[in-house]
Parts: sequence; C-alpha cells; structure tokens
Amino acid sequence: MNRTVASWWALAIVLVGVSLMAPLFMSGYALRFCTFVLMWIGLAGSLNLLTGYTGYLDFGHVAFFGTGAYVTGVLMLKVGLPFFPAMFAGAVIAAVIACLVGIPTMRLKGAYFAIAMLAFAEAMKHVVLELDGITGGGNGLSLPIYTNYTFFYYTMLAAVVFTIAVTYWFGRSKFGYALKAIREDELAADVSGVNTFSCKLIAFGISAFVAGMIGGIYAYWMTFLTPDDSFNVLLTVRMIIMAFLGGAGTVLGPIIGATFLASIEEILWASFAYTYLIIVGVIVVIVVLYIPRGIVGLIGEKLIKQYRRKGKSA
Amino acid sequence: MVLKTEKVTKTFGDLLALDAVDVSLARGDILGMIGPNGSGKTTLFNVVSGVYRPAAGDIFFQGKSITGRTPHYICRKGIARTFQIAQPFSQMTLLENVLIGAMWGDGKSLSKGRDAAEEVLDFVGLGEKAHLVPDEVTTEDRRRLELARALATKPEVLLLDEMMAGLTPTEIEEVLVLLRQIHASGVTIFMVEHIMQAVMSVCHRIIVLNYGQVIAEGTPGEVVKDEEVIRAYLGDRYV
Amino acid sequence: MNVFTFRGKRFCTALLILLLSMALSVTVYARDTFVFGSAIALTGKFAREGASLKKAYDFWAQQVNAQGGIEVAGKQYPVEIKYYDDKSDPRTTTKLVEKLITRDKVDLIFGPFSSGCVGPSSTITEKYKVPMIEAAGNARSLFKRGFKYLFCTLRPADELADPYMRLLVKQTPKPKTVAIIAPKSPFYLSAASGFETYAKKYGLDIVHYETYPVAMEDITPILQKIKAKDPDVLCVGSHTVVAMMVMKQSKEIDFNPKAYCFSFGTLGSEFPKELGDDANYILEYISISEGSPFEDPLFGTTKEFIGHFKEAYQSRPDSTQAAAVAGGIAFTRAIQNAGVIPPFDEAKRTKVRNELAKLDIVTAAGPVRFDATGINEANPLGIYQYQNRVPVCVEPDAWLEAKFIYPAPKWGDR
Amino acid sequence: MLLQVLLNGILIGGIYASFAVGFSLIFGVLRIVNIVHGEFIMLGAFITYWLYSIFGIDPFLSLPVSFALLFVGGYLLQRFVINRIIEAPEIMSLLLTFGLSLIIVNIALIVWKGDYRLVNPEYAGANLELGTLIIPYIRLATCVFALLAVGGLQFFLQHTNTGRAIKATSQNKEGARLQGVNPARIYAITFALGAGITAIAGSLLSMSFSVFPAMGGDYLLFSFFIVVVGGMGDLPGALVGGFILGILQSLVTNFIGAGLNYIVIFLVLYVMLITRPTGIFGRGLIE
Repeated sequence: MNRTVASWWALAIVLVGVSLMAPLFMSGYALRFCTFVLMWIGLAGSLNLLTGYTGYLDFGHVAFFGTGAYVTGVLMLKVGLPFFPAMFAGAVIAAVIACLVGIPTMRLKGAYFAIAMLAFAEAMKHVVLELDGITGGGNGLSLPIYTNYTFFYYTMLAAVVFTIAVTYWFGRSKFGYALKAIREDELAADVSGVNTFSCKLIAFGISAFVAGMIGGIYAYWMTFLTPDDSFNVLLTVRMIIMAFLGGAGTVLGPIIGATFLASIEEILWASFAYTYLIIVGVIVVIVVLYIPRGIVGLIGEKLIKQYRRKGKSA
Repeated sequence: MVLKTEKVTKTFGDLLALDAVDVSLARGDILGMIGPNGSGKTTLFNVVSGVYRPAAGDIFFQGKSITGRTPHYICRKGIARTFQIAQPFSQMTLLENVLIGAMWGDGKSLSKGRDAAEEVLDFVGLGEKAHLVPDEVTTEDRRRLELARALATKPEVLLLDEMMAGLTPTEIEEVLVLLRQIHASGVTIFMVEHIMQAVMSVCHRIIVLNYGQVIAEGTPGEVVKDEEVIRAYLGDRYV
Repeated sequence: MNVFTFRGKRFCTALLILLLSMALSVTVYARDTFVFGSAIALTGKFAREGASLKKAYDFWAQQVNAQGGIEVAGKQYPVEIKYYDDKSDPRTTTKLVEKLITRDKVDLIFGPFSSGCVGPSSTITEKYKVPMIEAAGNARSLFKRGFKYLFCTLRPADELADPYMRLLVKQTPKPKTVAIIAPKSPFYLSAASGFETYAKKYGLDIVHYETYPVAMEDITPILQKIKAKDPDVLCVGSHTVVAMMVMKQSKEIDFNPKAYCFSFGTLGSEFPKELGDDANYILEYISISEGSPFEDPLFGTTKEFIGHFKEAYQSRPDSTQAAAVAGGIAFTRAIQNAGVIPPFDEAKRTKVRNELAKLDIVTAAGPVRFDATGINEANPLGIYQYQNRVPVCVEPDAWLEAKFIYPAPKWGDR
Repeated sequence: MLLQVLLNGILIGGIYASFAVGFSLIFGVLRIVNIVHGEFIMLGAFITYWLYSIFGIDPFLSLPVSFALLFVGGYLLQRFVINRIIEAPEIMSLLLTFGLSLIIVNIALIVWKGDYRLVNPEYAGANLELGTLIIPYIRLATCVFALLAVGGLQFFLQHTNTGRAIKATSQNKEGARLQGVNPARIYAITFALGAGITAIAGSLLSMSFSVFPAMGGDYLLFSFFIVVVGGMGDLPGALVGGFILGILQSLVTNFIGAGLNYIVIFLVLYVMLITRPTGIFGRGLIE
C-alpha cells in the first residue's frame, strides 16, 4: 500500500516537473497545443467534480466557462481590473451563479437535470447576446492584448493543478465520500446522515468555480470572445466525452481522457475532418457499451483482478 | 417516550396510505410491526425517517417534533433505518459504505470513522469482507451491511424494514442474536417483519397495521389471538 | 523508492532528448517556393463560406503558378498554400495559425473565414509579426486595435451599404422607408449597422430595426411585423441560408417590399439553384463586375477574370472571393516591391508588411489601398441584381449590365 | 394582428408537435432521452429533398417513404444497439444516443456536404387571404398532416394489440412481461414508431425550412421544451406543448422582440421543469 502511494506521488511530481519544464523546450504551436490540452484537462476535470462524483450530468456546464470568460473580459475592459483579480472574480461569480441556479435545479434528477442545465446555458448565451452594451453582444468582446504565451501555459497549468488537487481531495475526504454516496444512491445517503442537498450544491459551486477560472484564462489568452463560441454546447459535450472516456469520478480520468482525445484530434483532424467526428462518435458508443467506467476503470479493474489472483495463489 | 407519532397521515393521490397512526416507543423497547402487504408499514418508516412529509400529524423524538425534517437531520438526531431491499452504495467497498454512516450520521472524522466502521463491520460479522464491493457478497451479507451502515450512525432508535425476509432459519437465528446484542447495547428497535417466529421471539410489543390504520396493539401473545388481526391476515372465515 | 527515482531519471533524460531533437528538427531549409498558410473553415457552421473562400485563394495560386510563379529579382518562385481546417472554431484557428507560423514556417498568412475567427488569430500573426491578408472579417472593431500586420482587402463592413442606398434613392418613385434585420453575429450585425448608417445618410426612414438569434430559422413573425409597417426596402445582414429563408418566408406571407437587399451569400450557386425564380430581383453588393475598368498582368481585365472564375467554379466571384484574389495579388506586389525571396524571416516579413501598408494598386479583382488601420479603402462598390436567375450588375452606371428593375414585382404578379 | 400572430404560432406549432410526439413516445416507453432524435428529423427532411429534387416527387407523397425507411432504421438501431443499455443509468443512454448522433450527422456531412437546401415546389408560396389574415397553404397543409400523423399514432396505440402492448409496457414493464409481452420487441417497435413519425415531421419541416445535415440540433432543443411542457411520455400533452411553443415564439417575437425569444423559451422550460416536471396536465412521468 505504502509503495503504491509513494509511486503515485512520484508520478505526480514527475508529471508536474515535466509540465513545469516543458516551455523551456517548446514554443509556438507545441506550446499552444499543450496549453489547449491543459485547458481541456481542466474543463473535463471541472465537469468530473460534479458529474463524476455526484452523478449529475450537467449538459450546460459551458455556462460557467462562458460566465468566467465574459466576467473576466468585461472587468478587464470596462473596469480596468488587472487579469488575476478579474479572473478570480469571474470564477467566484460563476460559482455563485451555480449555487443560485443549483437551488432549484439540483432537485431535479437524471435527464431532467441535464435538460434544465442545457436550457440554462442556452438562456445565458442569449442573455449575453442581449446585454450588448456591456458584453459587446453579437459583435464580440475584444480584450486587452497580451501575447506572452508561456504565461498562459503556466496559468493554465496552475489552474489544472488546482483542479486535480481538488479532485484528489474529493477522492479521499469526508465530503468526497458523501458525493460518491449521493451518486450511488441519494436516498440511502440521505438516511445515512449525508446532507445531500448542501453537498451537491457545494460540489456544483466548486465545479463551476473551476470552469469559470479556466474561462477567465481562456478569455485573456484568446483576446476575443463571442457568445456563440464561449457558450457553445459543443464545449460541454467535449467535457463530458473526455471525462467519461478517461473514467468519471477518478483523479486520472479527465487527464487521460482529455489528453487522449486532444491528441487523436490533433493527429486525425488535419486530414480527416468529418471522419474525426465520426470516430469520436464511435468512441463514445464503444465507451458506453463496453467500458462504461472509462479507460481508468478498465485498467483499474484489470489491476484489481490481478491483485486478487495473486492474493489467492499466495 | 423516545419516539412517538401522533395521528400521522399520509396520502398518495386518492390513496390513504396512513390514517392517523399513533405509535410510541419507550427507551429500550423492541416494537414489532406486522400487517398485510400494502398496509402502510414501509410508508410509516418513510414518514418517520423523513423520506416523506406527512399530510397531517406529528412525530416526536425525545419529546421534540421532527415532523417534516430532512432524512439526514433525523438520522443525525438518532433515528437510523434500513431498507427492505438493501440499497448499498454499489461502487464503494463495504467499509466505505459503513464509513458514510459513521462520518455523516455520527459526525466522525475520516480516520475515526474508519475505525468505527471496522468495528461495526466486525460486530455484524462482515469484518473479513470489508474490502469487497456489495455485488460480491450474498443477499444476507447485504442485509447485514444495511444494518451496519445504520448502526454506524450510532442511533438511539433503529428502524428495521424486513431484515429477515428470504433468509434461511439458521440465518434468521444469527440475525436474531445480533438484534439482541444491539438491544442490549441500549438501542431501541422498531421492526417490520413478516417472519412471525422471529417477531414472537424478540419483540416486547407488536402493533398491527391494516389499510393504514393500527388495528391492534399488545404483547405478541395478545396480538396473535386478536380477531381483527386474524381477519386482516387470513380473511373472515378463520375468525 | 530507489528503483523509482532511477526510472524517473531515465524517463526524464529520454524526454529531454526527445524534446531537444524535436526543437532542432524544425530548422528552415532553403526553398524556392513561397509558402502561404491558411486556417480556414472547411467544416462546422462556416463550412460553405470557408470552402468558397478557399476556392478563391486556390484560384489565385493556380493562376500564379500557371505563369511560373512570383518573379523576384529575375527568378520565378512558385506559390503553395498550406491549408488547415479550423472547423469554424476560433480556438482551433489560433492553434492552427500558430502551427502554420512556428511549425510549418510559412512565409505569409491568408485569413480565415468570419470576424469571430479573425479576431483571436490576428493577435498571433501580430505577435509573430507575420502579415495576414484576410477577406472575411471587416468589422471595424477588429481594426481599432492598432494592429500592424493585419490587412483586409474588403471595404469596412459599415461602408458596404453605400451602393444599395445610392442606387435606391435614384429610383422613381423614390423609396422612403427601410426595414433592417440581421442575426446576432459580428458579420451580420456590422452589415446591419451599415445599412442603418447609409439609409440615414441618404435620407431614408428606418421603420424597423431588429436583430435575432442566429439559431432562429422561422423568421415569419419578424417579417409579419415588418409587413405591417409596409417598408419600401428590406435590408438583411445575411449569408446564404438567411437570404434563402427570407425569400421563401416573404413569399409565404406575401410580403412585398420594393427591393430586397442582402449583405452577403446570394452569389454562390446554391441560392439560385434552391430558390429558382424566387431568387429574382434581390440585390447584393459587389466590388467588381464584368464592366469594371480594372486589369492586371495576372488575370487581364476584370471581365476575363470573372470569365475564368465562372469556368472554374460555375459561379461569379462574390465580394469575399474577389477580395481574396485581390489579397493574393497584393501579397505578390508587396513581395516584389520588397524584393525578398523565400524563406522569410522576421526582417523580410517586416519589409513585406511595410510594402503592404504603402500599396496602391489596381487588380482585376478590384483596387487595393490599405488605410492606416489596415483595411482596404480603395474598392469601389457596385450592386448585382438577380434577373431571370442570373446576377447582373445594375450599379454603378459605368459597369452596367442590365437595367435595375424597380420596384420588384409583387409575389402574385411574378 | 394578434389573430395573425396566434395563427402563425398554431400553424408552426402543429409541426413542432409532430416531431416532439416521437420523442415523448420513446421516453415514455423506453425511459431514454433520445439525442438521435434531431437526426431522425434531418433524415426525414433529406429523404423528401432527394425524392423531390431527383425524381420530382411531390413532398407530401414522400411522407410514407420517410416513415417506412426510418421505421426500419429505428427498429434495427434499437434492437442491436440501444437495447444493450436499456437497463443502465440514464446518463448512459444520453451518452450513447449522443455518440450515435455524432456519427450520423458527420456521415451526412461527408455524403451531402454542408450545403443548405430547400424543398420549394411550385405551390410553396401560395397563400389564402382571409381579410387581413394570411394563411400560407403549405404551412396549413403541413400542420394538418402533422396532426393526422399524431392522430394516427394515437389511434394505433389505443386500438391495436401492439399499441396496447406498448401502453402496457410503458405503464408496467414487469406486468406486461407476465402477460406474454416481449419487452425487447415492444421497445424496438416503439423506437421504430417514434423514428418513423419523427421522420414524417422532418419531411414536413423541409417544406418550410432549410435542409442541411446539422439541422437536427435546434429541433432537438425544441423537442425538449415541448415534451417538458407537455409532460414526458404524455402524447396529447406533446401536442399541446407544440402549440404552446409555436404561439409563445410568435408572441414573443412580435410583441417583445426576437432577441428575447430564446431567453423566454428557455426560462419557461426551466420554470416548468422545476415547478411542474409532470407537464401542464400533470400526467408526465417523473423518476
């Protein structure tokens, strides 16, 4: 047990170390690609915090990403706040909105929750479109321009490390256990003393905070936002696919899912645009039908079986 | 009285599931509840444990009203329950299942909760299987798990919903031994049970529910002789 | 633990070597072709528009190569355009533009489709000091950022409405009222605000102005509202599908403005094919026509250019396509003026950039002269009208191909 | 004016209702949220488009073809793919049908390109003028056909053995099984019916709106709205939901502004979900 824990930590340290040093060897496109991968890890991780742990499938998660992006943009542009306070404000506002929306929405279950969140995200998009005096509406919002891409890499990396740390904490804390219990059987969790509603709401808030934070970094990095792109339902869809492909409710799942999908996208997309999306579709179908617990789950189960077999023969 | 319901009523649409039910448990009681299928036994448990809000009536725990409170509040106050069909957290180990009860129902920290959970699992006889997941153990073990999770919340009152249905006589005997031990540790027990032999041997008192009404109450000996009970169970011609 | 650290070390070393070799392998080899790059929408919501823009870039490149390439200091250098599909997604555009610049080491960049994609990707060309000429993002806001390396061969979006109004006020009876609608997206909104500005400028009364969500396909309720106000002119910030739906639904509710003005999207082959006779009488602006008095050594006269283009793609070049070709020629001339040969480095690109800024040329696809912000101020503007399913030039008088039909007949009389 | 606004809403509402009914039926019986729904609409529309543009077949005559093709396709899809996760948690069916939808849309994009197409027969723009009221014939006809299709479905469910078996399965799966109904077969037939009727709706839509491979997405959103308002699994409710959506859109666009259209729709959807998840008639399913 101790040795495995030690090697996990060593792996984590190596990963973080490599990530920290990476910009020394990369620039331009490679750096941007890696920043995107980090962004996706963060977003998939954010969705995972909610969906992976509580089982609530959020089809409108992009709303928090978009909120973070737009709040950051507007605060920097109209109020003149520096980037970090603006980003932090964006994340906090995303979290507050999540909690407010969560109070009625979190009473819904399954498909109803998914549809309600989808409706919420679409409504948010149109609200941003309508508030064109503040957000630039359909004309888009152009942020102050900053092109130190290494800065964005490190900021994104920090956000991802934060996300993973939270996920790790979810995995082995009293609170995290409560969320997993909610996912497995909400009623049983409730009668066992878990304050299901508050727990769900807090998880929702944390998850939205992360998405909003990444949205803020994204906004400053991209320098130009439009509601259609910042609140695009396809972003939610990618978060979901990445989280489930890797293994929802695990620390490594979003990392593996996001890296895997972003990489095959990079390899396949240039040459086969539509074919790539068909392949993604096939992957989703295969994951659902054959490996519902994702890559991590698949490997994890194998390891457990091996471990057991060893235990028995010994 | 540690637990008391006053004229508790619950309806589902037009159906009157509970009709002004009065039940009271003194500290140290083992109260059995019997009645035909659909007579409202599980509904009463659901109302007491906060799963349903009663349409009318009040529920008192240690003299204070807990009517309409949430299930987790009621659990933390000291009323734990099991489900008729075990509802384990299926992707968590047995230890983690019980840990939920210990941490959230009894307010323990993660590490203290783990010790407590191990203790409870040992007590119900699942200590060896702590690291399996519920799908890997038998139905009887899942019942024990259900019991362990409830016990881990350190309840004053334990509501047991058909713990013994479908078990073999030996298994029933084992469960009865457990129940006596639990009772001996000072827990008040309120149980729904169909296995009459079990009810007769362990319960101090029995209430009989039919169509949402308490039709009889008394010691096991009194209740089995009650005409209305016989009619409810077997039909008029056996009276 | 010992074992692990050892492994970690070896892993790190391997990774280091790998990364170093990657870094070293991207050296630039001497080559005697010009390599252009473009991240352009071939899939996603702008797939159609992106593909038609690509056609124009390709058309230019083929013509250049057919003549042996771009001649610099007595030697001819063929051109090559490296494309990536940005899926109509601005995130991907930025990634691909950076890939084109840092990995593929292209010399110059052709722009993507739509302001939404030009916006973020132009900060990248700006950072790397690579000139980009684009023909599909002419919203003013993009050119207020003080960028030095971004050029647009289209006229600013808000000026495009001029020829419509200029033409309309010449008619008798003179139209008095205008209704303007557009979906809420930069491309359409800037067109709509242009319509607004010029309608006011020419003394027309705006009786209705409404923008609506891009996803909304049933615009009958809006048209009905407008119908009740009975405007003389309907102006639409449009692309193909918007224009198609406006015509179809106007017919359904028997809405009869005297003129339909679309900002974009009707000159491709789809519009007349799908609508048939219902496409008639609508207007779209254009920067060149067969009657335009322009020529250049590459394509000859504008008439010849349009003829070749039609031969290749079965449709007239629309405004963005013409601008894209003009952009190609602008690059050629700037390269020649700067006298630089491939491959480009920062100094050479800066030279090209400075030449672009000074450029004042006429091409078969229209004149090019960039103003201080980088947007083309030289293009004259004209108008096409569909008559018998064919677009013909009706403005300005110098380019005239047919007489403008005004007012458009009512649906019942067609 | 108000009358015209309401009329527009009703005419469009009929088509909305017809594509939401299939969605509601499938949810009511199989308890899955079928994301492929939008693609059924798209396929129906393309069938009509091709029959019209290649063979010149009148769009209304292509309705049975759309129905038949999608019926078969839906049957196979359910029997061999979706049925495998029918007992799994809802998230799984959402994800699975989403994956299928990605596959279908992108195959369509490869085969048919992203072009926008119209089914524009001779009589497309004709209309009936009643005083100041204008009724486009084609919208009237599509609305009537949509209602006929929904009525036919309802008749089938109530008056045939298979229909009754479907209803029984939706109410109580175990009970139906005990009476000799094979749920897998019923599921497949239900799914096929849902797909077929949705394809008819797609065919009808193609006469008023543009046809392109990615068209399904927005209609899927509308379906959510209608089915939530009408009550999940409540077919007459879906009909009413369709009309409500049509009228609401028409009213909002006319009297408030097109920009707020979607905001209002989504707010209503949202509020309905939270305050009345069983739909306006309270007959919808909740878990």
